[in-house]
Amino acid sequence: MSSKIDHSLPLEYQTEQNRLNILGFWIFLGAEIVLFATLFGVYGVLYQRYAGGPTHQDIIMIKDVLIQTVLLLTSSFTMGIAIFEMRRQQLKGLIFWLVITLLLGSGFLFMEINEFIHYVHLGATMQTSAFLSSLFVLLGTHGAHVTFGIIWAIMVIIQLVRRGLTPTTARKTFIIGLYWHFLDVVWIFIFTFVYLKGMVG
Amino acid sequence: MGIKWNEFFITGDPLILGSQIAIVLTMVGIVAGVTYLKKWKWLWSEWITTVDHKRIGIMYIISGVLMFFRGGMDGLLMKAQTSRPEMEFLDAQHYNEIFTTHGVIMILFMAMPMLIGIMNVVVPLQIGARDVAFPQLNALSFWLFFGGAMLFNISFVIGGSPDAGWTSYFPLAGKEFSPGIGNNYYAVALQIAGIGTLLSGINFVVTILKMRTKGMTLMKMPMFTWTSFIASVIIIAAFPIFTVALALMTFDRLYGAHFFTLSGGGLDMLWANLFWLWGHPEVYILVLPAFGIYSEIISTFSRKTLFGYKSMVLSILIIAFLSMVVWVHHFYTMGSGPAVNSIFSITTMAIAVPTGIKIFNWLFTMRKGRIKMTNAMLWSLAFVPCFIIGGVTGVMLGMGAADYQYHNTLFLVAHFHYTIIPGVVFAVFAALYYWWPKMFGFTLNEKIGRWHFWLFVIGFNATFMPMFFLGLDGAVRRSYTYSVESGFAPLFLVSAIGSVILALGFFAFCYNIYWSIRHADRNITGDPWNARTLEWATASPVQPYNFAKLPEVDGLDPFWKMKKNNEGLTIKDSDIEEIHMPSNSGLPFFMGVVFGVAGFFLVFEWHIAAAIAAIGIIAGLIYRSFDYDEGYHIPVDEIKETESKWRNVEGEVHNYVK
Amino acid sequence: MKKGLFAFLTTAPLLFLSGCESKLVVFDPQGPVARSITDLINWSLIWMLLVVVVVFGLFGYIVWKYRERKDNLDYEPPDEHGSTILEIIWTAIPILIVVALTIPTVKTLYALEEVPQGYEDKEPITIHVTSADWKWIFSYPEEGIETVNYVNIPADTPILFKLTSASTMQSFWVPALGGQKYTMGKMETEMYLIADHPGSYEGQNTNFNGRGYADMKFEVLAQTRAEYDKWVQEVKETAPKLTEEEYEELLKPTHLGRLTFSNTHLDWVNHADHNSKTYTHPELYRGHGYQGKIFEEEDNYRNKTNDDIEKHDHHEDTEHGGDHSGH
Amino acid sequence: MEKHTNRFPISHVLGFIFSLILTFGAAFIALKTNLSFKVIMWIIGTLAVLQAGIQLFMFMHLREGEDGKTNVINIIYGVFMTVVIVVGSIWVMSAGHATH
Ligand code: HEA
Ligand code: HEA
Ligand code: CUA
Ligand SMILES: [Cu+2]
Repeated sequence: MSSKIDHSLPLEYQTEQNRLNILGFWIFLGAEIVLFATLFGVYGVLYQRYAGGPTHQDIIMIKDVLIQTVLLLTSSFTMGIAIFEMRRQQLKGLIFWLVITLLLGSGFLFMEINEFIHYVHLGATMQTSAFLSSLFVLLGTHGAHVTFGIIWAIMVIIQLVRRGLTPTTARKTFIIGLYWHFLDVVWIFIFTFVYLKGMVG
Repeated sequence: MGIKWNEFFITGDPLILGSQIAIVLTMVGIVAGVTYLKKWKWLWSEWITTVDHKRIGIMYIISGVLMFFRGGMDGLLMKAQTSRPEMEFLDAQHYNEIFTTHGVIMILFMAMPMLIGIMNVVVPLQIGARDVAFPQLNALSFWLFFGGAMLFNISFVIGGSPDAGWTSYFPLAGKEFSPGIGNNYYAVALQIAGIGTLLSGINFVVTILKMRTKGMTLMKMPMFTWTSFIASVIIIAAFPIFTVALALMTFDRLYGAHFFTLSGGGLDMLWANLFWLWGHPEVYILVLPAFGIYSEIISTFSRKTLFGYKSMVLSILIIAFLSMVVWVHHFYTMGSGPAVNSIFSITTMAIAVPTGIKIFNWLFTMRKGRIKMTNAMLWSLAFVPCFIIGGVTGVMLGMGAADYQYHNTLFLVAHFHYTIIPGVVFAVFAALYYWWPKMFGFTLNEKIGRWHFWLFVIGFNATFMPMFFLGLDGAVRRSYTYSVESGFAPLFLVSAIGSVILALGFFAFCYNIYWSIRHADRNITGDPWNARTLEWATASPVQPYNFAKLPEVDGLDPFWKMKKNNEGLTIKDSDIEEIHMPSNSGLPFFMGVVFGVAGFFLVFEWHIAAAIAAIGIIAGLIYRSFDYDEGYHIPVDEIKETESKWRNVEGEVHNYVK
Repeated sequence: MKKGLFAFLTTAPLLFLSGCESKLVVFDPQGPVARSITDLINWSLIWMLLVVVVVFGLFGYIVWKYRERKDNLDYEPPDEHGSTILEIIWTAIPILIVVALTIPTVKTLYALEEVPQGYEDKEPITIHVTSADWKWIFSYPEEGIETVNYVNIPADTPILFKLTSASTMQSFWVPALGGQKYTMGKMETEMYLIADHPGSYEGQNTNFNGRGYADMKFEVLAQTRAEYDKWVQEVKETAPKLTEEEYEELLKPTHLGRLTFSNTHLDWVNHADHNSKTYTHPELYRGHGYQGKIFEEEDNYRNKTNDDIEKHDHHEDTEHGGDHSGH
Repeated sequence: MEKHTNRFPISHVLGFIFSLILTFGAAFIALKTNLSFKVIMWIIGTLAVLQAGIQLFMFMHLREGEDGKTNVINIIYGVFMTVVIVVGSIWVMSAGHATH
């Protein structure tokens, strides 16, 4: 609980509490990995149980998915740039790239919601079959994480504007950065094992 | 929403009416008592908003004891019902509700909080830290657990209890076969408590990794810290699975999804799979900290350092690894084929090896020692033979083909009471006798403790030993009755009598607490047992900042060495510096309440109300994000005063063990 | 006092095992399947008793010898950290014991999936077992008869039980004849049982499934071949026919006595079939307390005609590709 | 650890380019080739793992800071759990049941 500051480190690592929080967040991501692994496991068990309802090929819009993927990938990249700017002590650059990230993230979210609406119009709902239950919950959990990330990032931006770059705000920014990249990692696997596999199989 | 009040409150049953009245009276009594004593403010500022790990630990333990009453009462009711063949004390529905809540409450709301409570009190002290890594998060964990526990407990009187077993297998637990909301309580309340547990796990991993005092490398950590660490790691690896499983259960039950249902392509086996992917590691989450407790106590009262420290550490690592890959042994009979069953038989039996290493190391810690029979030590001694019976019957269950005959019989019930009660309940008792002075500044009475010990141990064996034989004779679990012709009656009666003795033992424990609060000697040092680890190097009860000056360590049993070499026991005024402390916060309590309320609405399937309540959760998170409270500092003078108070006591001080 | 307790703990199991005049059912197998499991259990008991005796002995000795007494209060225990040799010993021996247990376990596991040894050339009889709340339905497809809550089998003949469920997950167990296996809706598990001699054996559900669970029992009556054939013949001639409506009534959550029919429900539904209709009655399970919403299931038997079922078959191959084939 | 003064975020840009290549590569292999299902899944599965690695090392700086080692162990453990849960569940749920 000491508030000693070590100036040789990047801002977000300077205080003891910051280092604790960052490690804690990594551990939390470990738990998130297990959480998503379980959802993937459930999907892996149920993905052929269509119960007479629509199949992958009936509902997936692969073009839209590709666009979604590019949006999220790019947002992960711009988030990286934002943290890079933070390390250079560039508050303006940091905020600029954060906002870009959020825009891209919102674009992703918008398309995902559209995708869901499209599914429901095709008669593919969470209640239709085990396959669709597992699909909606896997995608939905990821989408909920993105939504949460967006709200959270807005909070961080407000604090950056109000307080500037301090060890505390830097830590918060750094952690949301980790979170955002993590969501991209999860998406890569959704893209591969849900969409691409669904189109092939 | 059109509430039907006659459905809302369970009515028409004297048993439930009785407990409803009891609950209302208790609540009125508590409120009246606190008001009369003008303790509201004290309660709020000293306990409800506290972020002090020791107080949070104590609150966990108190909740655990309360839940032990509830769970134990359930156990006694079941034993009463099966004491004679064709009893009509409880009907099937009641029996089902009672073993379900018994299992859930004992494991998740009794054993878990007891152990997490003890971890909270002890671990930061053992590693020479001022608190855990995230004190506010720690409070949040507690209040989430508490909110979940309360939500689960009201099910008995409001809305209906879950009744599908603590395992709540589908399709039985689905809406097709359990249309009442009882099982919603299971899904939602456990979810809330589970999130709290997960956060605790993260907190302890970071605490133990980063906040050890100078010189305490990983391989110099006390064994209880090690086992708490590994248990936390397992929590992080296993609880997210439970989170998902419960969420999917909620989707099935509340929104008509098809994960585990009979219709729509759902797969009931998947629930069993997910449940045990979490459920098996869960039993090792329980038993590992208990192993740590025994290690500390056996070493202290044998006056020897722990035998084979390195192999102890290695064996818990192996147990942790294996605990993740044995879950299928709970459903060998599901027909996954001989290949699957063979692999999981092997991994299951393999756990006997590291556990055996631990047992032998304990035995050899005692060898050549001077074994002091305190109550804490007696519990640790009784653990060894009782747990071995549980363990070897576990290995018998682990043999897939043989399990076809044991599965779902009372043999299995006997096995797990023989592992859980010696493995967890004995450990909790041992820990309470051992660390009680650390928490409260006085020891529990040893004489009354003897009554507690003998009654409980004898009662325990008498209750559960007959069940092995009942099981081998074909008596199944979860059956509320049996016929006269079955021939089960004599053994069931022995078992029922045993449970009464068990209850008397527990009663002796409660009396001991009462007696000791009133009469025990308050003039004790920080080190009543002549112990070995750092928590004894500071005052009893521990001052808020734990250590005026953080100790330095260069080996195992650091406090023992300090005493031997007579160094580091006193403190110079010049060493004392200001200490930074985190501020109290009401937010964790608020979050617990909001989660509880939102959960309640969700249980009753009032989705809009639940969504509105959930806004409170978001609000709490946002508030936290903008909270820049930096804590406060305890000034040097205050520390000096506190320190001299316990270091230079006037008059004689008493040690239990010299 | 403590010594007495430990003596009790160690000897009680032996006493119970040997002293009882009526043998515990698991130790009194009435067929080759149950016998192979009992052999395995006995084998494991030997080793477990060895472990128990050795460790209890060691424990008693150490605790007794090194307890604190009035006369050893000045004894300071040595500073001892461990012993590599000892630790290797108590790692190695349990490993060996575990290996000794593993080998017969695996062998038995594989053996239990096949027709028991020595009976390979005897034509097995297939009986479909359908568990429902709270009753057991036995269908003899070859004979075209069906019984409820009892099953007659010829002794000394392998019986292939094909297990499925019309409702919850249940477990089929005849302890005198063999181990148990789950019955699950829309899938099928299998089990061979053989009775050595004619006789009556109790069977029951062991997997909890609600209010009626405790009474979900059935009788297995093993008969001589001649008796059995006669019984089949009699049933065929005298028993009534089961209609679909009666059958639906039968599947509701009730306790029934014994019933006998001269046809089988397999004629219109096999619950083991992945695409079979669902037969659930949520409204009949309402108990006390606040009632939640229940969902209309599209594939419930009340909603669907047979054409709908046919539609399912389009997906037959996609649904059951890979290792999940043959549903 | 990165220096504070880096002018150009070279590792980020490279990482981004790589991940775009990997994504479109996987999409191309899955959608435009006629390889067998198994081969495709192996290839795109590998590409996904590679890409996750890129995110972890080039964007998230997994090994940075005093707890780099802990982070690596943490992630390896997460991967182990993933394998146990996903492969384990699928195996256990589909093996045996020979006749269901
Ligand atoms: C704290 C809790 C706890 C602990 C520690 C254990 C420990 C073990 N358990 Fe137990 N178990 C439960 C709690 C626990 N269990 C519960 C709650 C259930 C039932 C849940 C339900 O269905 O409701 C259960 C069910 C259960 C089953 C499922 C049975 C069934 O449903 O049919 C199995 C099967 O393999 C099993 C096996 C084991 C094994 C092999 C161990 C091993 O870890 C034991 C290892 C210890 C020893 C073996 C003794 C010491 C060792 C030596 C002295 C060395 C020499 C020994 C040998 C070589 C054998 N347990
Ligand atoms: C930590 C876990 C734990 C603990 C400690 C216990 C403790 C006890 N359990 Fe257990 N039990 C489980 C976990 C546990 N149980 C689980 C998981 C199940 C499976 C549930 C399921 O099937 O879903 C189970 C199932 C279970 C059954 C099987 C039901 C069945 O299948 O038919 C039975 C039956 O006897 C039973 C009995 C008991 C008893 C008598 C105790 C005793 O040890 C309790 C002792 C405590 C007390 C006695 C305290 C009470 C004291 C008072 C109320 C004070 C008043 C008393 C006086 C003044 C004298 N339990
Ligand atoms: Cu089991 Cu399909
Ligand atoms: Cu287990």
